[in-house]
Amino acid sequence: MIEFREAIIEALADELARDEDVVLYGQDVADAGGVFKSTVGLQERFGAERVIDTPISELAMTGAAFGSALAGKRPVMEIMFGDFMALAMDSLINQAAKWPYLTNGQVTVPLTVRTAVGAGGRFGPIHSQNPGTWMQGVSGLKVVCPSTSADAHGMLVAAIRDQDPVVFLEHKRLYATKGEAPSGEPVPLGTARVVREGRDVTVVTVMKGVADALAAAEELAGEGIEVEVVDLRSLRPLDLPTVIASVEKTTRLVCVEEGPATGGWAAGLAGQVAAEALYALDDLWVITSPDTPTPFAPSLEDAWLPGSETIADVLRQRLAAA
Amino acid sequence: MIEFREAIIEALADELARDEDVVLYGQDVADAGGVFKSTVGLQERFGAERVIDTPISELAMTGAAFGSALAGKRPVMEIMFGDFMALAMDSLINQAAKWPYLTNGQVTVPLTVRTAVGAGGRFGPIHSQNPGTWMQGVSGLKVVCPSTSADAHGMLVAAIRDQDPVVFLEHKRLYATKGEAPSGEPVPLGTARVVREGRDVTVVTVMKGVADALAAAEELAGEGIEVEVVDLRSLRPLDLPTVIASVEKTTRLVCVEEGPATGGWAAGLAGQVAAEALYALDDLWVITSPDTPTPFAPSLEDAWLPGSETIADVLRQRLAAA
Amino acid sequence: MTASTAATASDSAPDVRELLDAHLDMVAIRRFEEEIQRLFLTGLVPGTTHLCNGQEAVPVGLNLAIRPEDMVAGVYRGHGHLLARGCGEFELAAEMLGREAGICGGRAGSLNVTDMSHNYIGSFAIIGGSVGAATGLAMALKGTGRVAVAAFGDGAANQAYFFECLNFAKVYDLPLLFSCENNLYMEYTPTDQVSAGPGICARAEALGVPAGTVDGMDVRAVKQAAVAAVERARSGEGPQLIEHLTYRFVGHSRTDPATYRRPGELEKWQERDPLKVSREALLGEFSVAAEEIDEAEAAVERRIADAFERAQGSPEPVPTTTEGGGQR
Amino acid sequence: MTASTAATASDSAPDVRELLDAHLDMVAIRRFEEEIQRLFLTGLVPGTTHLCNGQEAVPVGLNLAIRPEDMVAGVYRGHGHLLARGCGEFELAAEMLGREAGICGGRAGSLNVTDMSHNYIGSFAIIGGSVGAATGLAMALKGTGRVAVAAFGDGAANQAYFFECLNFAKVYDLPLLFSCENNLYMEYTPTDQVSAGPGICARAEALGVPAGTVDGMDVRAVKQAAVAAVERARSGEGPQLIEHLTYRFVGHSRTDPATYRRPGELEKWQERDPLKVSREALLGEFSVAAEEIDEAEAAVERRIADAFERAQGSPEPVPTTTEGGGQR
Ligand SMILES: Cc1ncc(C[n+]2csc(CCOP(=O)(O)OP(=O)(O)O)c2C)c(N)n1
Ligand SMILES: Cc1ncc(C[n+]2csc(CCOP(=O)(O)OP(=O)(O)O)c2C)c(N)n1
Ligand SMILES: [Mg+2]
Ligand SMILES: [Mg+2]
Repeated sequence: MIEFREAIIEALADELARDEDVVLYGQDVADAGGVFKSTVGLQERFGAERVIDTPISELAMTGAAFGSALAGKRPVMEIMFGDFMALAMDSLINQAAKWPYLTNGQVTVPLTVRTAVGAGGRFGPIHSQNPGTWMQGVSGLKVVCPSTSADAHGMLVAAIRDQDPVVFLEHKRLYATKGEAPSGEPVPLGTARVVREGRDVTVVTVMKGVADALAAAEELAGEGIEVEVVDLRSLRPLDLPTVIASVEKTTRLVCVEEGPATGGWAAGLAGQVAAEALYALDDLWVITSPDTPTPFAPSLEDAWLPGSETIADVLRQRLAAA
Repeated sequence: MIEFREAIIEALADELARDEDVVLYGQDVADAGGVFKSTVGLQERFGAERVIDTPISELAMTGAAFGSALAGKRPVMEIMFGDFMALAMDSLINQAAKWPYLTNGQVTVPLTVRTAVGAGGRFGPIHSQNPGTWMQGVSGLKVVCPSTSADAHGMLVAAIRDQDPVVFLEHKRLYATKGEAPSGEPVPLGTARVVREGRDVTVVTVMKGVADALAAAEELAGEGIEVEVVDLRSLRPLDLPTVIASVEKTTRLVCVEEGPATGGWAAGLAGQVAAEALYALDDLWVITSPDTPTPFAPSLEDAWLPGSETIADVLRQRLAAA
Repeated sequence: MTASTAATASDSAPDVRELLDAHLDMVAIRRFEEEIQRLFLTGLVPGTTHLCNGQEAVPVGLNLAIRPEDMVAGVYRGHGHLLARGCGEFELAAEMLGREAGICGGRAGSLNVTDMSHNYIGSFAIIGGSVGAATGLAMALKGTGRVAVAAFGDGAANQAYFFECLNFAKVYDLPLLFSCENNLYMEYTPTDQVSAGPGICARAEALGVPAGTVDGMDVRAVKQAAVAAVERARSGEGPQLIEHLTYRFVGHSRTDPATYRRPGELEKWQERDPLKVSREALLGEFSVAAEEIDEAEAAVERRIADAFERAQGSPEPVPTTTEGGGQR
Repeated sequence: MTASTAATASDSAPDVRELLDAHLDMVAIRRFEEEIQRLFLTGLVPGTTHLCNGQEAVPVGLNLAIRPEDMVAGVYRGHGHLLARGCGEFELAAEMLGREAGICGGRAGSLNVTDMSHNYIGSFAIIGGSVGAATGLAMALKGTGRVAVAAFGDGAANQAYFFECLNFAKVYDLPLLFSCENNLYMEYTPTDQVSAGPGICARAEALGVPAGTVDGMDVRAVKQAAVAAVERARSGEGPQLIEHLTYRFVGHSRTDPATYRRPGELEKWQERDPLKVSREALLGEFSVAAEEIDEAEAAVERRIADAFERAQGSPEPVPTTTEGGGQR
């Protein structure tokens, strides 16, 4: 068993050791080991030339990551909180994502941007967002989001080795969770995983949502409802085949997202699945947050989050009505 | 009949004249009258204190719009091309969209950001995007996108008067189109409009897509297929009731978007409609661009765009198969 | 904060009255921060905290120079500015605790507090955000005789908003005071390690904005510099920048032990504790009796304690339907 | 561009050889731009154009100072830089025309051309983008003896990337040349109308980056300044900035009539046309015969004409399946 945070550190260390073109930088990542302690010890091991503290200059950082990727490096950059991605997006959207296509294949852009995302930490509206949805529509980017320690390692290794720019989302409420040790192998980006099998309904979710869905599934199993849980693991590209195969079995799809329905990934996934597999669907819906920013007060934030109880309640009701 | 561009100028002039708190600024909007000639004559009429040329500082411009909205102004700002929105998003996402909620109603943020969006102009991958999808998931923002001269006027007037921050998308290929004169009244934001009635299939689209869908509908009418065309007009909030009412009649939904399917508004709309009205649906799909940046070469861009021929072809095939 | 509590030493000395009030305002801020930290460690303050112990002279001195109708944008380390502007101690404490009676109904929390009734438009959690927003305030206030203040840290002076807004503000000669609190660190990293050039004032001057450095541990020095700068801004001379040299006596946030400090650094700055500087001036220069100060401080302490007690007793917000309350 | 075409006046004079080659390179750029404009007006160039007539001395002079293995990031007004770096005239013309044989297969177009085989990483269509990208190049090149160049305009010097990257580059002492082409305008607005402070060099210096201004209409002056700056950057002294004073003789883009010019301004700058400056030096200082220059110029002209003719005859790209070709 290994902590999610530890799996991140190990993946970074493994790749820094394996490939000397890998460089790591961000605010407070070197001397201090990261605000979420997800880069502890790396500067000591790999030196100040490869593990670098930066100024508070998100735009320059991301622009620089792009440029050094073009010149042969494999930069891994940290944007401390996902919310700050709004300051860095130009370089990702208008440079990194575009260059392989617009140069007609003259370049690859092997950069990775790691960032801590998600609500539930009582950080309030501006330190709790998921910027994955902001960039999900950008062709040329990959946007991935592990839910376990093993995937955190395997997907981060894969992201760093990938030839495309990858946005790597780390949910804050996962850092301290423990899970099975990584295999050491990269996990192919863009593949979903069936985490729990069930015949009655397919729940698709990501990151912290996976544990919540599993908890809800456990509870409902006691009531005779068998929930299949799919960890999507990637918001771009989407692994539609895995989701559709599951839905063909269960005939019901529910996508669970921390964030509002409009403009989120959950409704979009539901739409693409319905477009390809309407024949298989007896029911389909989404469970999301209310359409407000994330509130600070615990009493409000807990109501805002689509937690395991909400998931169980909604499934119970909707299946009873079916 | 009035040009779309002219309708924009008139709406700006009307609101500048009506409310002295309205101020207009952007790059080249004052002396030069705008790169798309959509602010011509306004500085002459309303003076250099209210119609202002700015430096190339998208972040400062948007931050300043937010601040002046808090201090009682109604700023209308232009981001020249929608693609540059990536440099301005922090202020929209992390300030404007959040403040009414996080202050528990202490403030309103009546600002409007206008921007020219969309492909088909041979501007290549970095001057052709629709930033609407980047922000569609942000609670607290409105994102609207007219398709006609009348709506350009009515919706821009409504946006300027709105108490929330509004992103106002102007499709480049619409500026020179002519349409019915505006009524002078504001058009309520967040309302879709049935543009053409039909019984066989509902096509939902926005901006330039509306004319394309109408052309396709015209063509198919000759073949006995009656297409209902819905102009969504707003990406946030979504007018689900209007779309669902249409689908209840036609039983088939197709969402047409200029941009890729994953992370786009079309699949998300399809998903939300399916979640609420699966009972009504015999078929559902999306017509989008391929999952690449917008190419420059006309031969490529034309294939990339979901134009009227593509829409007609796909509808014809899919309905034949039904 | 209701400054004019204690009677002052002499009616003929507005200076001493002002200094004593300022001292007590700083004491109030210090006690407020200490109480937040105490409650955080007991688990009563959710999320995180960013306290301003050591930097109290800046907000208090600044507020002696501006008027209630002027507008201020601050940062996540904002309690000092909020209290100095006049935000109620109870309302602020309740916000930190996530209560309905909080100044933002518990929606904002420590990182984002706003009090429009005191023209404090927010504690921006995005570095540089306060600078952008204050630039907009100044656009709106231009010509009205009111000024805007952008509070920000040394770390923000490497960030996009800062540079673009300096230029923007000078181009339109906006009534804006850029108020930098240079406490030497950006979170755990010494800012000079990641900053080039001669300094923050030089950056402002290169963009046409007059700038000066001031002792941020001396509330009277802060006031004096701000009075001059605000006067210029108010009279149409355009934006001004003041760099306040100060130091934070506590960790960056939460339980940060601040092991990154250089040896002796904290102790050196603590000798210039703004509360000590003002108290010594009161005792020495103005011959106020120690007992008078002690008594007044004790009253402040009781007031803060009372505010927190009431805040702890106040109810949590109940989500409305739009916020996910009730059935989903 | 294949510079060493014409035989030079004297084998013993490397200076004259270099100047003649530079002159012909500038002529090639000018003819290229003129041809683009002509074809644009006939509707053969899709979209838009941003031509560099008048600014040719900067890319050509710069490329006399750097090596093929150095890396350059340019802007949408990029033809001059591309040709100076060595991009094929045919490949560039074909790109502008949206043809498969274009250097980017017609995917990029005028605004975004890239030629990695000549270490020109792109013509950034987002103002400031070239600066960010070049900063990254310089991070990667640090310690290798290679340098990076960021080309950008005066308008970009008000933008976030510029400021943040100056600091960033100096903090890590990156081998980076900031090359500003100050042509006085950002699109239709005179840049000084929206820029505060003493100027672009002062901005760089305030961030620790040594900076100087140079006559951007004289290819030899450009080269000389660049040689010195690049030498410093290459030897580990960190980033340098050069502000080239120059002027664009044509509209900002497409059919812009440039009515915003101040009276007499264009004429004044045309007297210092870089092609005239170099030609006069060749004729006077180096006593090259007018006929020799004319002949060489004519050869360049034929070469450009030929490139465009071939480009016009080359096929448009056919979309692949991933690009929406075939059935959808
Ligand atoms: C854009 C952005 N980047 C990074 C952060 C994370 N962060 C929070 S506080 C801080 C340090 C800020 O330093 P400074 O501006 O000196 O203010 P201080 O905390 O010292 O008062 C950082 C990097 C942030 N909030 N916003
Ligand atoms: C971020 C951004 N904002 C605005 C524009 C639109 N734009 C294109 S060129 C230009 C003027 C740039 O001026 P300058 O940097 O001086 O370069 P020049 O065109 O004079 O060569 C502007 C504003 C853009 N491309 N990118
Ligand atoms: Mg600091
Ligand atoms: Mg220019």
